[in-house]
Amino acid sequence: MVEALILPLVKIVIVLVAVLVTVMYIVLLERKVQAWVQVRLGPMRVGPHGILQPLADVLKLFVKEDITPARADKWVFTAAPIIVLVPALIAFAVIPFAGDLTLFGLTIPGRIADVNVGLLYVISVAGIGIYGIILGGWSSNSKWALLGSLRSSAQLISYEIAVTMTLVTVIMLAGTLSMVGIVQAQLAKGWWFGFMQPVAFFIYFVGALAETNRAPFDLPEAEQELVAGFHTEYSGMRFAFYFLAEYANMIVVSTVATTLFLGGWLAPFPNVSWLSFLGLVPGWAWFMLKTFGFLYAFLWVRATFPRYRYDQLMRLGWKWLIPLAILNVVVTGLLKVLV
Amino acid sequence: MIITTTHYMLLSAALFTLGIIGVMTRRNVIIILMSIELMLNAVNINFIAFSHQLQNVVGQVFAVFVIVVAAAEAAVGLGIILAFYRNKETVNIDEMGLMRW
Amino acid sequence: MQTDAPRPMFDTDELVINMGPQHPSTHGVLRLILRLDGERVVSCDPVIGYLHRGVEKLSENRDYTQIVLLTDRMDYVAAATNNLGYVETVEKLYGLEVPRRARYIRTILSELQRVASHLLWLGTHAADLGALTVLLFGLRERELVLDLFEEYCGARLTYNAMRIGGQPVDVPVGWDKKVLAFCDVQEQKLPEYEQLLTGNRIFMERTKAVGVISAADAVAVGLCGPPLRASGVYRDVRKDEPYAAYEEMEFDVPLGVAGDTYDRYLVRLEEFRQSLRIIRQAVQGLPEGPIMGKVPRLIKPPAGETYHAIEAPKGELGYFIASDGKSASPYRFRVRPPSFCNLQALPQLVKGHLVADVVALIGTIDIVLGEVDR
Amino acid sequence: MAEAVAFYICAALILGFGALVITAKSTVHSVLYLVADFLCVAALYVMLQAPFLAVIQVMVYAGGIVVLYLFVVMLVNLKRPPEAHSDPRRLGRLGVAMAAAVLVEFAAIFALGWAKPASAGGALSPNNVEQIGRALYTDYLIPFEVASVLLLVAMIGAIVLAKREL
Repeated sequence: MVEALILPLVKIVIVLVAVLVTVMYIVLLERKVQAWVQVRLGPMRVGPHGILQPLADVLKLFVKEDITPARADKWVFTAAPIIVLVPALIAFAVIPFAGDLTLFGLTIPGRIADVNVGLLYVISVAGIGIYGIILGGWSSNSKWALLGSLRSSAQLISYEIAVTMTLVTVIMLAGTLSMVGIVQAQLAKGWWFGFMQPVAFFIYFVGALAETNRAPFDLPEAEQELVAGFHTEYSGMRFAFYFLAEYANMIVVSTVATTLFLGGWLAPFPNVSWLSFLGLVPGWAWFMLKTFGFLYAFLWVRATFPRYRYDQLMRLGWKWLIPLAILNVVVTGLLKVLV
Repeated sequence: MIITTTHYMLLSAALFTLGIIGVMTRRNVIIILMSIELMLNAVNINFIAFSHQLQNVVGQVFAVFVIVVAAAEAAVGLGIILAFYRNKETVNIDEMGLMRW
Repeated sequence: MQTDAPRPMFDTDELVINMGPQHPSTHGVLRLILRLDGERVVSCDPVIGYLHRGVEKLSENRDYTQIVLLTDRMDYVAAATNNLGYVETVEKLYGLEVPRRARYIRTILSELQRVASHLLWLGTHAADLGALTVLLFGLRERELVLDLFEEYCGARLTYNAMRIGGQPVDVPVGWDKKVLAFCDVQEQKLPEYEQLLTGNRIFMERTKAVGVISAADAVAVGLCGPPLRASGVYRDVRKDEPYAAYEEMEFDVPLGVAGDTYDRYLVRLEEFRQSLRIIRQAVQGLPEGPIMGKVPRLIKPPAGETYHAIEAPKGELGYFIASDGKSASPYRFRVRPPSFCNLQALPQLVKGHLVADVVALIGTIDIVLGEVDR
Repeated sequence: MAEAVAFYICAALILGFGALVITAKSTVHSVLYLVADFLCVAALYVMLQAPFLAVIQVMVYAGGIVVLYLFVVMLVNLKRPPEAHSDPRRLGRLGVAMAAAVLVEFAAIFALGWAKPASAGGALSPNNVEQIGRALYTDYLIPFEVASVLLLVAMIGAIVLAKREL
């Protein structure tokens, strides 16, 4: 009973809360990092060094008026933010946050579920979120939002291909679709796949930026061009849902990158004897560290680069990343057969 | 209560019927195409159910092929609709008598 | 087929959208009516006048001395050059002699103003392309210029820093050293912007071959200032019809080759360096002497009319003043604002480009709506 | 018991959403119901121990094909006055024939069906990604290749049809 029902429930609650808190503080971190890059201070007023700023933001979004534009499709307009948020959250179900933990004599696997098609599950769930973006843009009955949502969906679909191709190389190396299996395969090989597949890792990173609509691929919500893209007409809590979903998606792609390319919860250099003290740090801490490292790269890129133009983005995706990813699959396959 | 393959077959038949009704009654070509997707899904349910009953993977393999066909159908069908809409500004199937003589 | 059905909003042919007057990147209250084919601009109609305050008509009911502060409000990010253009026009109309020291101070102020204005342009242009960091870097240095202005005349935005016949105040003690120090700082910071933009692949892709305008077209459409020079036309009022103390200064006029957005960026970046060069020369060669010429209590120029132009940061800023010789205010007052003339090129520039480029092109012609609408 | 509850819930949702697909007034709503319907079908696949197919269903159908539908609906159907969208008498005679066929089908299921429940513990394990892959690349290699050619043809066809000028 405990293992079948209560434990998963507790884990789900822990993961959900952790994700939401992380989202709140990623927003703060983003503002801080950007401020530091831009010789500013960032939020400083709410709490010491703005540490309570996320709470204030959430409070503000809660009490703001929730506006539905006239002639909007009310039903779809309300559903769209939820459709975006839910897939972003349920994707965490198969992410292995840690190895097996032992607590009170119970062996607790450090994940909610280990599905044997885990990786495919993440990809397919990520594909659902796009509906929220398209529908949100369409239902707000605004041309800017519509343009934004069209851009966004075209972008997501094209970059999903490249990203999925990179995942195929990882699957080829690991020989399994299970997220836990992939981490264990990295342990068995003695190398993180990020080192064995640098090209795939790079393409994944670029694709991840594009799929989460982050700079320099933040065209769908490019505020200098499309005002705010598909969520131009949203306000209050419904806007907060979009906001949450964007950052939750960032965390999803970061955790997937950590699992696939950076060895998940494994400590680095397990074979270097004088670095063995690194193994003392618990697995979940390594996992969080790696995820945050990846997330930091997102913020760093945003503070540094200008934005691509729509046609350039498409060209980059279709003419460079996808062929490169396919070539990478072919080369990996050849090496696997020959070596 | 045990769920048998027959249950799945009945569900599939019902879904298939819904698809047929859609094709027969609606005028919007897009909805007609969607009804066809419903029918393809009904077929897939049957495939998987039998695959489960016979403990044979072939049913699933064919379901994959059905999905492939559905994708191809959607791509070409929607392409035709778009091309037609551009010329005639309508998606009403009764107005699509271009090839009829 | 229903013939009376309303046309669908998202036609596969054309989409008309309103960019502005409330839009994050139209630099004020510019409104563009864009006809789009997909995301490609078929035609662009700028609608102006949202910031019209009637500066020209107001001026015809003010004393000549009072008009100086109205000119502040035109190009409000480059008030000093506006002042300069106006006071020199009146001086020309009246035949007043301006002391050499005053002319030097004016040169310093107008070049500092050019640096400040270009910094703001650089920042907003980069921000329009998504590079927010450059904006903050630019504002950081602009702050130093504003501090210098504040020390000189007490104001940070609308200076009212010039008078007909000379300068109202002399430079504060130690100000010249601070100006030189600022020049050094600015010189060091320039590579920082270049590092973020000049060689950046994304920036180059966004700007190269975007909004190309040939030299002949640029002249035909009436471009002026940096956009004109970026098309390879040698035209700089400071060189062609020197005013203030520019005759005694040594500087180069950077020219572009391709006439695209990237060249306009490079030209303005080089103008930073030339401006700093001029400031250094002017500060080091600042002559002694009076700062105010002989000016009668009531300025009442003789009947006649005159046109005088200066090189404002955004281009050729000209004033036309007609006096009837009887009243103490102009009979006719007319401004040729560079932003307005450059804005005329926008429809031609954006045609065939994408929506995203419209933003880049509004940024590249560097308009201030206060000046366009007056 | 739990399986039965899950099945009936799924079945009800599938049929309910299916009915909404063909009756919804707005085409966009119709597309939305179609997505929901496909997601429920995916849940059914999970119950039938075909998780791979379930994921493929979500990925290809919900994440790909229906997005295409949505795109076209948005491009085509925006702000058109609601035309008489449903015409029950359209294709009436064919309908009668079809109804007869369906009745025969149901009768056949009832007469010949009621087979034994699925025999668990056969050759099919829930972890069957490998099995599907093996079948696809060995016994069904030719159909697989034909299917990929079909996709290629469809892709080219769609591009040719949708592109305004070539």
